[in-house]
Amino acid sequence: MWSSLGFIIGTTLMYSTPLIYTALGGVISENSGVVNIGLEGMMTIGAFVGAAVGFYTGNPWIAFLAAGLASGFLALFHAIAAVSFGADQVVSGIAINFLGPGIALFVSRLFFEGATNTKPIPLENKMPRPLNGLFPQNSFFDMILNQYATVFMAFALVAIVWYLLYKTKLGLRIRAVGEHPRAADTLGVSVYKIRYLCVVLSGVFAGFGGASLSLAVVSNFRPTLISGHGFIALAAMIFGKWKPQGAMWACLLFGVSNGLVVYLGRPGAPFQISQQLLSMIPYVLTLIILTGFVGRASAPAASGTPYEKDER
Amino acid sequence: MNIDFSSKVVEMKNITKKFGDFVANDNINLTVHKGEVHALLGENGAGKSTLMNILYGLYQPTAGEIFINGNKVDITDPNVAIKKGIGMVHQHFMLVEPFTVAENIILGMEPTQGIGALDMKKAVQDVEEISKMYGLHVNPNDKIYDITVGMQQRVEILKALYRGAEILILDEPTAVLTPQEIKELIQIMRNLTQQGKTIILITHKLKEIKEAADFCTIIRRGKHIDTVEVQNTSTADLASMMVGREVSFKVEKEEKEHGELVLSIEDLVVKDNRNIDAVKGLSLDVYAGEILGIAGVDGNGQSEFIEALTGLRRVESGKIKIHGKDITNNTPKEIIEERIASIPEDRQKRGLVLDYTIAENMILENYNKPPFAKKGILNQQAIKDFARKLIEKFDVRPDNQLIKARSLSGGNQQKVIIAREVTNDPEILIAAQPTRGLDVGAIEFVHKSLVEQRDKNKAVVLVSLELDEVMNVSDRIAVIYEGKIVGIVNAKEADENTLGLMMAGGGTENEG
Amino acid sequence: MKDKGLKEKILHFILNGNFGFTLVSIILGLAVGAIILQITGFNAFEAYKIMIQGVFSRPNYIAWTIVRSTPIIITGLSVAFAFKTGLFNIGAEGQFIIGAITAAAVGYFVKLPAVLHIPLVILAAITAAGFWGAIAGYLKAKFGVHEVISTIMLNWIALYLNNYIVRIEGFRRPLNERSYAIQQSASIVVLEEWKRSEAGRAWLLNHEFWRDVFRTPLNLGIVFAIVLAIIVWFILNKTTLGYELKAVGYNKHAAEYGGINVSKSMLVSMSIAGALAGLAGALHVMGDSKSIASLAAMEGYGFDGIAVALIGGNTPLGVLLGGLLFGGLKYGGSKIQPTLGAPSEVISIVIGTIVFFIAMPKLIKMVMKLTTKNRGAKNVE
Amino acid sequence: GGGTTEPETPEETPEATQPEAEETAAIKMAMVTDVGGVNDQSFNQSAWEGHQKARNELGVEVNYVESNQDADYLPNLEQLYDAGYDLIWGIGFMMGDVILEAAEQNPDQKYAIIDNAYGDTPSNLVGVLFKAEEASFLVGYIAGKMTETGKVGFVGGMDFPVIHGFHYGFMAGVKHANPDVEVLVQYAGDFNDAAIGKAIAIQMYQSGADIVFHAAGGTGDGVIEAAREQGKYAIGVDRDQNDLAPDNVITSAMKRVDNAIFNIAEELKAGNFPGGGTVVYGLEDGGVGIAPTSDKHVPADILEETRAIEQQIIRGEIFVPDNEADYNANY
Ligand SMILES: Nc1ncnc2c1ncn2[C@@H]1O[C@H](COP(=O)(O)OP(=O)(O)OP(=O)(O)O)[C@@H](O)[C@H]1O
Ligand SMILES: Nc1ncnc2c1ncn2[C@@H]1O[C@H](COP(=O)(O)OP(=O)(O)OP(=O)(O)O)[C@@H](O)[C@H]1O
Ligand SMILES: [Mg+2]
Ligand SMILES: [Mg+2]
Repeated sequence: MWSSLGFIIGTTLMYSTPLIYTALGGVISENSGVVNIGLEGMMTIGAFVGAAVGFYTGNPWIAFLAAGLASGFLALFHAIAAVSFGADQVVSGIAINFLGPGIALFVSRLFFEGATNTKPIPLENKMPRPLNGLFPQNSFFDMILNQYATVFMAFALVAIVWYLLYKTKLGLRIRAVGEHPRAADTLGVSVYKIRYLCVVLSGVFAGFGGASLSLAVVSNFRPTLISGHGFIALAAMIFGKWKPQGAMWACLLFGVSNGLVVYLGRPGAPFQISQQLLSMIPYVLTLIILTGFVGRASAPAASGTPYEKDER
Repeated sequence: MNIDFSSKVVEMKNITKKFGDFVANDNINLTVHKGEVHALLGENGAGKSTLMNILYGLYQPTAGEIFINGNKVDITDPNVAIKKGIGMVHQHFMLVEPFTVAENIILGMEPTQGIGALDMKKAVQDVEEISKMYGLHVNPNDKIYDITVGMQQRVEILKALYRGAEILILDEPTAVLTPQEIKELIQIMRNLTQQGKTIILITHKLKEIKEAADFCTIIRRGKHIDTVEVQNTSTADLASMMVGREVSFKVEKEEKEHGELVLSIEDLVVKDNRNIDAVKGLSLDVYAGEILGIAGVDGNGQSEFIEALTGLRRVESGKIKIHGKDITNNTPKEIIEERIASIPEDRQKRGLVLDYTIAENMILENYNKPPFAKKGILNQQAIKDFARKLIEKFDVRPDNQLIKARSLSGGNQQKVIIAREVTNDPEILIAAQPTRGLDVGAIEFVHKSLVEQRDKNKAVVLVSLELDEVMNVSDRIAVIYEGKIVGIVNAKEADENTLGLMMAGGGTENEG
Repeated sequence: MKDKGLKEKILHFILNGNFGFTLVSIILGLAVGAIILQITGFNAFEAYKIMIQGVFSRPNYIAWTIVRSTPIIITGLSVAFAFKTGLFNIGAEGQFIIGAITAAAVGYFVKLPAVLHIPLVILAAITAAGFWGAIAGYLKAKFGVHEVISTIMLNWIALYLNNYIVRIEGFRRPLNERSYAIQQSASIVVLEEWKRSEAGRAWLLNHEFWRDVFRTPLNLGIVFAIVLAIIVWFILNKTTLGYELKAVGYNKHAAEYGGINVSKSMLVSMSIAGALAGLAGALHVMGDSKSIASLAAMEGYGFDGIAVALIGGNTPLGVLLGGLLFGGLKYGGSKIQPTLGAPSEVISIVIGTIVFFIAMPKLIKMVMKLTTKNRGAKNVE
Repeated sequence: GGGTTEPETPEETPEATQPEAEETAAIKMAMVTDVGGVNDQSFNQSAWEGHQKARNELGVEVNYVESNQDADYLPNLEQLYDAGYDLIWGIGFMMGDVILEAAEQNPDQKYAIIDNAYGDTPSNLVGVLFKAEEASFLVGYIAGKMTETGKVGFVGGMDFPVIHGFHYGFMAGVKHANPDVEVLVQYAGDFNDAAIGKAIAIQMYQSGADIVFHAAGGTGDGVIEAAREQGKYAIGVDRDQNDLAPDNVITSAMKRVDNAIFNIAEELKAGNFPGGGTVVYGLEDGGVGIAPTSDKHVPADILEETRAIEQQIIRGEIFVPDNEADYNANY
């Protein structure tokens, strides 16, 4: 009983972590009024750079940061398009989704002898597990708490983003820019600066999300490592009503249903369900919960609309 | 008066502003002295907002110079304007709806502690302090979407004062206010000038200029016409300077007996967006051949009432009957079929599909009926012809049925809606705030259209926050207060004071 | 003088129309691809030559390009249709899968003459996929569920459903991860039986051009795609249905006020979008793959359709051309690897760049103004 | 990716030398990958290594085209046909249909396919099968002998017949080693979800398994990761996966696609293309086997026994099942 619970919680945490980072990226970008469909592409770059830098430097922290920077750099292009050139944000995001994987694989071939898979990082060079060895292996607490640093940091980041958005001057401005950019502008708040900052940050977070897969869940990158995670994170962000804590809960829901898939499909489970049907659980569950969702979610009012001063 | 003629706080010299080839401001001069209320008067699109946006740094002038307190300044963006002591309350409010009053006021100049943490406690204190100082009472913790438009305007003014504004620009501040609120606003302006502030007031309403302003600069088609001392100028003179011709203020209409009962509403209960009863047992009868005006302060259930009437909002209980036929909770389509037409209060949200052409908007309710469509296929020619006819008849400008409604001015957008609704030959016409934001010329047109319908023996319901309008146009006046009709009077017998009292909840319950 | 006026007119059209922006975006995208290839040590000129030859130099290459473009043209139409009506259909991927499953099943289990079988397969596929799309429409109309989330979820459900159905005994080919092939009567491959027959082979042996063409599974899909583009254009611009759907897309409040049933419109719109994407899947099965396989990952027909819709400016004609461009890039692009050893991922980068520039007409306008100004200055000198 | 050097390949052919000498009439051979791509660290990569070996040792001109979608297979095959190769390879059973079609259309072109067999094979086509179950049996035997907890695990990618060979071969091997050992089996339903692979493996380790074998592609990365984290053992698949976790991957059930391709290239060169039938590679001809790095972790005595068993299988003394029915009937 306890071990089942521990397993499900542990798996939930593992599964949710990359999604949480990425969804937070979505939260911060959309709160400033820029839709970010490009999370998937940004995550892919992050996952690749994390694994590649991790392999070459042997330092997970440098790798993690590099992943964030690389993704942030890709996001910069989204920002240039969406903020400076009044681009259709959905279109530019879709472009990022082609560019991200394209660039990642292309560069991978240059650095890994033509391969699109990176070489694995030794265990000791992966993200550390701060609580490793504190509890007996596979005891309840070990299953829950013996997680990679990325997991703890993800939850810390939820708190940080929440604090940033709702308790700081910058957060107030971000939300104002997302709701009513012209109002912010008339009060001397620079809409462009804030949006640039938020979009680039969203890339950084999505990069962390990707790297938390390639540096912690596994220890290498392959082209299929990010297969839809960015879109799931996007959905989680909407599901979480554009709020950091809401997005976190949505990601956890997704993680727990994946944990259930594994748990229900375990050998010796009391009933045997087809693996294909089991795999649908997370998606079906999300849909069902969404329908029972009281109060419709509403995006920041200016989300998706480019802001243009009357003259430029 | 508190005017200090020796100090020119604002001098705009030879300001020209072009948008592409279009000259919105053409060599305009404006001088404002300390402590005065200076009105800017002009038709829709005359260039008033543009001039003030230049002063506030939102636009850069194509040519011309600006002096503040005698010093030449280059106002590159609002930050500079704010530093120079200029504050602006925009025509369309610049408030972040989900934010609180205090958050809106401090935005951009937030009190903080430590590294960038908001000090909301101090913010609330500051807001309370200045609100007391200027007699502008607000509750700092209310969310913007929960407070009335009048309250929102106070927040806008407080925003400027919080930034230490000495010169306050108010762009059409009264367009959305109730008579009471307008009075309060004028009082506030007096207080402010007494404290040495200077106010530039943009408005179309001559009465207000007479009441509140010391000087008035008139702009027509981007050109400076004249600057006059208000005391020595009559309303009629102001009006003719503004439009360049004589205008009549009286609504011309003949005495007329109303016909049979058309619309009857019994004990209507309707909830608002927050699921609270907004209309609470409203009963009302409307007859053919009359204009029934509904007067009331904003937020007393008018919007919900109209939406329920037009099928856009669910009726919780009560009945709506047309010619005795129950149409409660019918779909909008069914209600349109019953020949109820309406001019919605928010023309851009409800009235028009802004990205459709004028022609496409003209058939919004009839797109699937002949001659516009047959068996599901649109007849473009018929649509075009129809639109062209209406454009001509209602003088929509520009007269091109293929341009998007988005690119029309507000007045012309309103004309498109009126043309469409009136042409449907309705039994009942519901007009909600039909003249909001329009200039006198356009208002004249709208009023004439309403009276025309009445004369064709239609029932017209006019909902307006402007008491003057209701009193001028209606045959009977019903006063709405807290979701109920609290009194009905004949327009001829109505006087502003009693109506104002009823609108504030002090009315008698007797039927007129 | 007259001549100049015409020239200016054409220039005006190119400079101000969407067409011009798209063209410039494509050129810029290809330029970025060239730069990347050149920097990483490949001959960009050679690479593009191979790509162009790989698409145009032989009749069967052209036929292949058409075959490969067909599904994404139609998913592109699906996405564009939804866009026009204010909905973002990320779900074309899943709807494609549902259409393919249905076509494979009805194509295999039902035995009818072709004249009945083909319409039946199509009808079944668009019904099923239309229903799949309608789920998202229903959830949005009834519960306010954002269609972006619901369609993402439905994509995955469709994928696993596909894998479930492929494995059903009697449908799955023994020892394989594919379903049985559809009956010949459900195939839309042009002259399929004839070209395999003795007579056909003999004839083709002497007609090199046609032999080349018929080596490909050239099928009627492209005809469907063109007809569908016309239908979509017609619905959107000429019918009351299109009027309703677009009105809801532009401004649902006004549409509601005008008596249009907004919920129904969303449902209808998503159903049509779903049916279109499903038809793409069905035609793909009937004309190319003939069966469905277990899917290890999303195949990308729906996602590519989004890019195609965007390249095509969400107009039916644009989508048609955009789909051919996209199909050509992918098909031609796959040839640079074997010949040059250049990574074919460069194609993703080119496509991404094109879409990226398409998102920014403002930038393109600036670039074009700059270049035309320079040219003008030169002319003066 | 695994290097192209293969020093300990069992069947170094003596006459494979001096590629320069044959330059005049170089044979050309190319392959179409399945959607995994040429560097999938699995059988596509192994296939390409076979090509490279043929180039280095036989002077064969080689090339490849990658597929991104199911629908790419046929045009890719055509592309190689147009370029004029002597032999075109399709890597993976998903290409079964299209390669047959191509072979029928182009009777003069030689084709070969990995992992697929036909009832009636055209004379210009050869199917190449691997007795993955034999290698799986061996690693199963090793697992059965080495487990200390009496529990081992198997993680499958998707529930496919091809994977069943690994699955039941492994189970049979385990039982052969020790009938009391329990085998936990779970399929991931996915070849790309490393997280789910990891979760499944963790669950197996938590419920007492100490060795887990996977046949799950990218999902298997997660299995090996779980072994690393938990300090348990994993068994790799297709190629020697010890490089992914040197301390934890004790052995791998290798499918020597490279050897098979090299062999067929040799025969082609010699003019003995085995068209019109199916060639099955098993332990006997080095087509499958256990990883050369097995001696790092597997005790010498167990490895010795494994070799003996290998011989028994080759001699047909041990029956190795590749599906559920055969397994149930024999174990
Ligand atoms: N951003 C803009 N770009 C181009 N033209 C504009 C823009 N804004 C307004 N216009 C043009 O200016 C005209 C007047 O617009 P505006 O919104 O100022 O109307 P208005 O004068 O306020 O009218 P009303 O009082 O009736 O609302 C319109 O015909 C419109 O074509
Ligand atoms: N951003 C803009 N781009 C192009 N034209 C503009 C723009 N803003 C205003 N105009 C033009 O300038 C004219 C003056 O507009 P402005 O908003 O100053 O009028 P206004 O006097 O404030 O009218 P109203 O009384 O309706 O508010 C408009 O008629 C419009 O044609
Ligand atoms: Mg206006
Ligand atoms: Mg104005």
